Amino acid sequence: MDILTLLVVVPVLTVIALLFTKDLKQSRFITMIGSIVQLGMAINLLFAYFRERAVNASIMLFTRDLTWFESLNIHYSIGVDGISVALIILTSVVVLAGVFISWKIDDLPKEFFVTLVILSAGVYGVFISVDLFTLFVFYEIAVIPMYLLIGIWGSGPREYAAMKLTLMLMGASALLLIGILGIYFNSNADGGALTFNILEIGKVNIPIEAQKLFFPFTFIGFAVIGAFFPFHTWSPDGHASAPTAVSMLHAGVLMKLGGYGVFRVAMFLLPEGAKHWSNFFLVLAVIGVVYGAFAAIKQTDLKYINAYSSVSHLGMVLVALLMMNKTAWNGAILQSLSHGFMTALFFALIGMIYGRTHTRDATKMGGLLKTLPFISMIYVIAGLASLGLPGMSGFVAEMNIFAGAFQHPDLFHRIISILTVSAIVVTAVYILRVVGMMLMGPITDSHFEHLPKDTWYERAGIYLLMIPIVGIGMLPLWLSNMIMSSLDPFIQRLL
Amino acid sequence: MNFSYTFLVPLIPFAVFIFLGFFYNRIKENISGWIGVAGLTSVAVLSYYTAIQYFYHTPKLDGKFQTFVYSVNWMNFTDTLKVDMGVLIDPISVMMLVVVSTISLMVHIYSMGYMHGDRGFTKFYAFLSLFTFSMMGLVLATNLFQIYIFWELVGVSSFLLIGYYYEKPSAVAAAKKAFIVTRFADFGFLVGILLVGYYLGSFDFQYLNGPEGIAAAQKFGSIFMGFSVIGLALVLMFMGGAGKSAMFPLHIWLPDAMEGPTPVSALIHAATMVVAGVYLVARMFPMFNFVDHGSALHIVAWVGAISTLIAAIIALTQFDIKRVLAFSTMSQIGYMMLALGVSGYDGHEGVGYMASMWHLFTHAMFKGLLFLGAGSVIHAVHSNLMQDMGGLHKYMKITSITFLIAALSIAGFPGFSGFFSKDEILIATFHHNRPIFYITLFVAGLTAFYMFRLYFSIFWNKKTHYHHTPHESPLTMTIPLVFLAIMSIVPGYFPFTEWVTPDKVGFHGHIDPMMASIATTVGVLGIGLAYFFYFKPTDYPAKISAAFGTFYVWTKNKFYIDELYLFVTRNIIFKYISGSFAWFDKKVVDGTMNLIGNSTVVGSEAIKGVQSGKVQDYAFAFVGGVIILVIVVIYML
Amino acid sequence: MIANVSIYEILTVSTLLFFIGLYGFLTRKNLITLLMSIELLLNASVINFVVINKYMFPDFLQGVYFSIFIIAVAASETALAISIIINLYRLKVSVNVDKTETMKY
Amino acid sequence: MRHEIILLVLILILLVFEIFTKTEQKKSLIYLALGLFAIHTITGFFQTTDGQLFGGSFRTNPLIHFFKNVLNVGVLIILLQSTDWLRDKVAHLNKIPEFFILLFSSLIGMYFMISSGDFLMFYIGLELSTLPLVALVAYNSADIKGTEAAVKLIMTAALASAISLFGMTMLYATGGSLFFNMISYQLQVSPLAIMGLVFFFSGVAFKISLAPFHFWTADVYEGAPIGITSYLSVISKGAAIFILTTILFKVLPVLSDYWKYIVWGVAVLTMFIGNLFALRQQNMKRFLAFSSIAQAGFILMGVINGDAFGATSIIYFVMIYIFSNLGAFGVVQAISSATGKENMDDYVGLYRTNPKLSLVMLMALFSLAGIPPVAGFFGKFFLYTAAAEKGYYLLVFLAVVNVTISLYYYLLPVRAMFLRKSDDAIPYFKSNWPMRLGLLLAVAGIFVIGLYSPIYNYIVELSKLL
Repeated sequence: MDILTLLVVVPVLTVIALLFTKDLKQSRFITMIGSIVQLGMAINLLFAYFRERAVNASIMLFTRDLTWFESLNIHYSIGVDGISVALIILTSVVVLAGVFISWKIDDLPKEFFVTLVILSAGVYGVFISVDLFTLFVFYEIAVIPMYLLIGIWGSGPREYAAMKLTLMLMGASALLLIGILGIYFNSNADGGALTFNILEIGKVNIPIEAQKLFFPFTFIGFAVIGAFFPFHTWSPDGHASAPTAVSMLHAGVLMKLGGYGVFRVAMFLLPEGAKHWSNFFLVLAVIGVVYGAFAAIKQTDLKYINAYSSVSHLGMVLVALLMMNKTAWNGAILQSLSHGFMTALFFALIGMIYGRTHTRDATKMGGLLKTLPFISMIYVIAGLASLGLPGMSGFVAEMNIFAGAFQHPDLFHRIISILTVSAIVVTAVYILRVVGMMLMGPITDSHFEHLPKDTWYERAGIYLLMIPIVGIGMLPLWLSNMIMSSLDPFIQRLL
Repeated sequence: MNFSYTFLVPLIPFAVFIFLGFFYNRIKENISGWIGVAGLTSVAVLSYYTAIQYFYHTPKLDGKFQTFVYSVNWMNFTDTLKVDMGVLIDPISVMMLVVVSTISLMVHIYSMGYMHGDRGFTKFYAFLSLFTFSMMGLVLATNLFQIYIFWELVGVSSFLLIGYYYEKPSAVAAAKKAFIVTRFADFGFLVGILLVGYYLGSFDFQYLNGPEGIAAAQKFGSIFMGFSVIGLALVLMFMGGAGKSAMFPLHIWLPDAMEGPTPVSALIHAATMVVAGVYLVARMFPMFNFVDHGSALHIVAWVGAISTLIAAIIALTQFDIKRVLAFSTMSQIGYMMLALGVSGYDGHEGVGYMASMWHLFTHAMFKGLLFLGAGSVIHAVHSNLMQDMGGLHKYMKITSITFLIAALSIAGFPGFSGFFSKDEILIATFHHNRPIFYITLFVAGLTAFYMFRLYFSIFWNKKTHYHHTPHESPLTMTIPLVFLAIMSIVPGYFPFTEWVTPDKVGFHGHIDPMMASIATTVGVLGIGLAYFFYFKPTDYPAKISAAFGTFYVWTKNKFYIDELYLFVTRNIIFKYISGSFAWFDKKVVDGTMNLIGNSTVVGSEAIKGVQSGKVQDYAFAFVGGVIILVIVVIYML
Repeated sequence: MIANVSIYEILTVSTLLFFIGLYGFLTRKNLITLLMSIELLLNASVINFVVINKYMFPDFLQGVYFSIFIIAVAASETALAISIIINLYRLKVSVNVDKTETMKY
Repeated sequence: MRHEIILLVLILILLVFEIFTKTEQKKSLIYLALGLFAIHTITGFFQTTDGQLFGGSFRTNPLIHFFKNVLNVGVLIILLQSTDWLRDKVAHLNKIPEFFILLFSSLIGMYFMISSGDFLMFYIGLELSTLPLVALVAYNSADIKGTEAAVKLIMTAALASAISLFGMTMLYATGGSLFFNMISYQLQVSPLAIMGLVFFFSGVAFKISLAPFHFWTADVYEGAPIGITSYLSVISKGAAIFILTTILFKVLPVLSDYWKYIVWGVAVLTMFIGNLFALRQQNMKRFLAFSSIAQAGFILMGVINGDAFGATSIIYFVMIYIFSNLGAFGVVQAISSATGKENMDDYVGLYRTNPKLSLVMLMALFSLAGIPPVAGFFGKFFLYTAAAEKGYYLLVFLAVVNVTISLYYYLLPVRAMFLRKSDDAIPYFKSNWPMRLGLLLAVAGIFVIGLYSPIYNYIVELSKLL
């Protein structure tokens, strides 16, 4: 069994093991073991990648190819480059942290963890797929469990939120399907067989008209899950209703599929289409950036604030991708990573705070720094990371994005870039607003005086997420080198 | 000569920060205090050693001070555009090393007394170390991007320290204000940096300020009001500087920042961080000077002049002693700015630059002293307001005397350090820009007046009786006062003209007797007036203020600039912009999505009647379908 | 082959039959009548088959066979339908088509 | 021919036993019939000779053979799932053997229909498969709903067959023969031929229940016993689709320009009608009825492809559809025969009392909605591919829009079973082994057919023989 397939197999084994568990204790233990193994394998994969990359210059490493549906030339074909490796590590970390955070899930624990693990399996699958069909299958596997996760274990208007989220994402993936079919049936433009293999199609010059026609489908199909501006409304409601671990996983990992897919599929396979449409989508994306930030100012529910800030941050990812140069792309990937860790941390903290104060309304809280020093301090740090404080991952990512954006001298791109940069100010506003309201100031409510202290598993989850944030922020070079080295094929095809 | 050990200068405080940060709830207070002081002492020693080595024992390269750069690659934007982390040793950075380490050390010692018994003591020292680390990194930065990085870090540490008393809403508000205003300024700064990075392809000071960098920068044609792209970029950078240095109109955060503990005000908001803007302009001075024939410098000069004037005027009317000091800081920084603004590059032309740096040095010392003194006073009487003070001289001699020394120094009384630096500034302005010269002179008088208004009404004036008699502060607080008192005299006799000049060559400075006499008379005038008004309780102040009427009211309310900002943010940005965005999101965007969803449901309700349950309707539909299909297929195709 | 009767007349008749049947099926209320109209429809087809066979492709008897089968099937169909209608009558004491409208929407 | 003969023998055996068993022992006949039919199903998989009979009006080949086996498996599952109902609910009617006899004879009709080589055999098969079903729909003669359903079925079915007969006459007139292979190269494009096509098509469309020929579906499904409903929804539909594909592809390729338009329009109409009506159904049988209409609309995307690939995807999807639908109907059957409840509201909180059943339902619904990893996804995907191959992207787009709509209502039962809690949820019950075996088979099919690609490759090979 090769190193990549294991990434999908281990979750499946975990699920099987979970089926035999009796109660919360056993199931969470099993899941924890599974996720730790997963994390170990991810890190091992990282080092293996460096070793392999040293001797092997091909685009994808550890490739494996099994014929699946022969007549349609559908393969189970996998492989990773620097980008996917980075995102795989993100996933494994967030999943493990999520397990820690949902240590005390009371209702149907077994089912909860099963669904969670299935979701993670889907995500891993997407990141290792080289075949469009496989990718699409895994993508849907990753999306659909959200319905149950939010619907069963959620809070507030969970049924509405779950249904909305599922329908919007599945509707998007339906569009995506058309895009994929369009790509598939044009993949023999240079003669040769029809194929779903991304690398194969990457060599083909699909007719311009077809590219122009199918790029929007593919782009939107993926971008919706990346909270792309007009189609982002599933995310605030979804996050607000989802249980903590699910919000973490969803905002931290699942939403990254959007940027990843846009880059790996839409832009890489349809370069001409991308060029033709880039300005249009660039405008929408930058609207998302500014709009999300401004909308976040007005929110009072912590999860809503975070959801909108996600809209803004992931809008930056799309902007960067559409900026069409190496620096910006590097920034986009870094931003995906850093936002993943950061927002996961945020949701984890929100969950902890909610679990203690039983409210998520920032206006109702105050002076938590006094009663929950550790959690509040981490919250401040997370906030600073999210507003791009140097030394945190967010800064590195945003700076790459901005530097890339500024490589376009023309006025249109200048304006877009400056608007994007302006988001850092607004971000500061809404982050500090919350910090000031909720953590600082006098204690508003007498029963905030004595809140339960942070427990070991909470701290474990927090540290797990803090380490990469600070690590990337302090020493970005190795990571950005790893990503940059994987960007060459994209550069050859798109620039 | 090898200065690579200066890496330690930022790293030691960082180590201290990490240590204290991790064990903040496990260490006893005086332990952490001593750790901080020890760390800072070593830093100070290193800095002094570096300064002596650099200025005395380093051979000059064809008459110029050499520049030493030690750096490691930190991040690459492109294959050419790299970001390094490192240390750059040249006259101004060495000078700043001395300033920062001195003040920081003093504040560390002072705080052991001042913050004694505070429950966040360790946290306080952790933040102080964090700040020192960031400031040192800023000072030693080898490139624009490193400066920006530490620029942000000092901003954050200042946020943390202003909001140190986080249970006081006013403190929280002040912290937020400080951070957001500077953040807004940094937005300009960042854009400027990115523009420079894109057009000149490097962030590195050595390249940018070197001949080929200048040459590259001068190639760009004017695109906007006589500014080239680079010129605009410089202006934007100056915007960042203005934000940090509380220049008009971005100064509003500084007075509120006084909500922080007094040592913090002394360290950050008087001596070090607020002069970062000046330092930035000085750092990029060749660029500022040569690009677009220094058009950017004019802006610098005028912004400085306006700020110094406004600040001085406002300072006249404030009663909170820390606010008075804050405005005086703003006004003094305005001095430095305008001095830079009027400066030229080589030889004696660079006197403005030299003066500005010199004033930065001296000002750091005496303003630090003033704040620490004020702190000591507040410590004694537990109030910030002049009205609650008076006659303190007989209770706290040391504080009083040191305070007097500082006041004389800032008033430019001959013999004190402030006199020399201010004198140079006057010379510079006199030679290059008359209007500004007059402003400067006027402000010199105002400074002397409000300073002694402050001094007299704290230490002399009426005999307030205190319900518990104030007493002199403990040794940990007085020692720094004394040391700084010395430091606010001695630097006047440093050969700054030899050391710190734009072209690094150095010239022989001399006191211009005419200028000196003018300045002195103005200063003495101010002092005398203040003595006349405030040495004993009189009703002149009331009369004067009454005479000025509305102007006085406006001044007292800082010309309502805060209110203006508040109106813009609260009522325009928050209420209308973001409010409408939120509404739009809920109603329009989300509404559309829901509409699509509901429309299907409604549609299914609407057509349910078709399934009527009547066999014959079904049959009719059947036959109709057949016939329609036939017609369509045969005739329409 | 019937002398001086062309295929068209007969086809017209069958077509008429067909549409009469349709009309009856769509308008009548009594289930039995509906059945009768079905018979008309079937008979139209029967005539068609026979005629087409005779006039156009006389060398095979496919159409004729077919018509015989149709008649047979029609008979069984009717039988079944009648039985069910009787059942309905047993339950509802009516053989009107509008007694079968409980399930709708 | 073996299938038909064995099944006939089976029927005879049952008749004989029916005569010679006492009333109280009739129940044992259930297991006898089950056993016999299981044997029949197994023997069906053995190698057999291909060829023609009656001068080509009856033909068989591996594909047809395979498809008959698929139908057999489906029927077997249905029988397994109906045993509880037969034994407990309707034993008093004292006509258990009739159930099997009628069902089997209808199945024989299907056999004849799908292996018909000319319109005569096709027509006989059609009627033979329909008429017993009418009787079965009215199986419970005391049930007014059943009778009403039967009336509706017989009336509309008779009309449909009459109309398509009329179409056949036209095709006969233009094609000059009733044999498919003769017609396929004698037929010329002419208005009469097109009319014939449309008339004939409507008849088959009625069995597949394509809009606007679908109206009987919902009412009949609701009224009929669940076993029969599932039979109608999978077996007869599947057979009809198969024969429609054969005739359109092999017999009337000349008219393909025309029937492609028809299929396009009908497909879109069917999808929308089915989905929009399914949205607001409460009765699970009715709900599944409309969902099956929508599914039929999807299948037409394979028909419009018009090539072997289209046939492949159709057959593959029909297989999957049979298993998925039987999974869903099985659960409905189980619950209804245990508690008599058939409404969605009764399913609230089912997962917490009967987790296994709910999971089966979940799998079945996901498969119907086309969500991986269950088979439905693959089936749908290949249907899209089939349509897209010929460039019908607009059709695919409308289809995916409909998939999104359908996802909504497929999630409604899931919501009821999993998301909601209820104090008066259906209490835990345990069906006996045939039911559980039936559900197990269905779920196994749902999983295996999708992920285990050799099955698909096998169908690819077969469908060349269409």
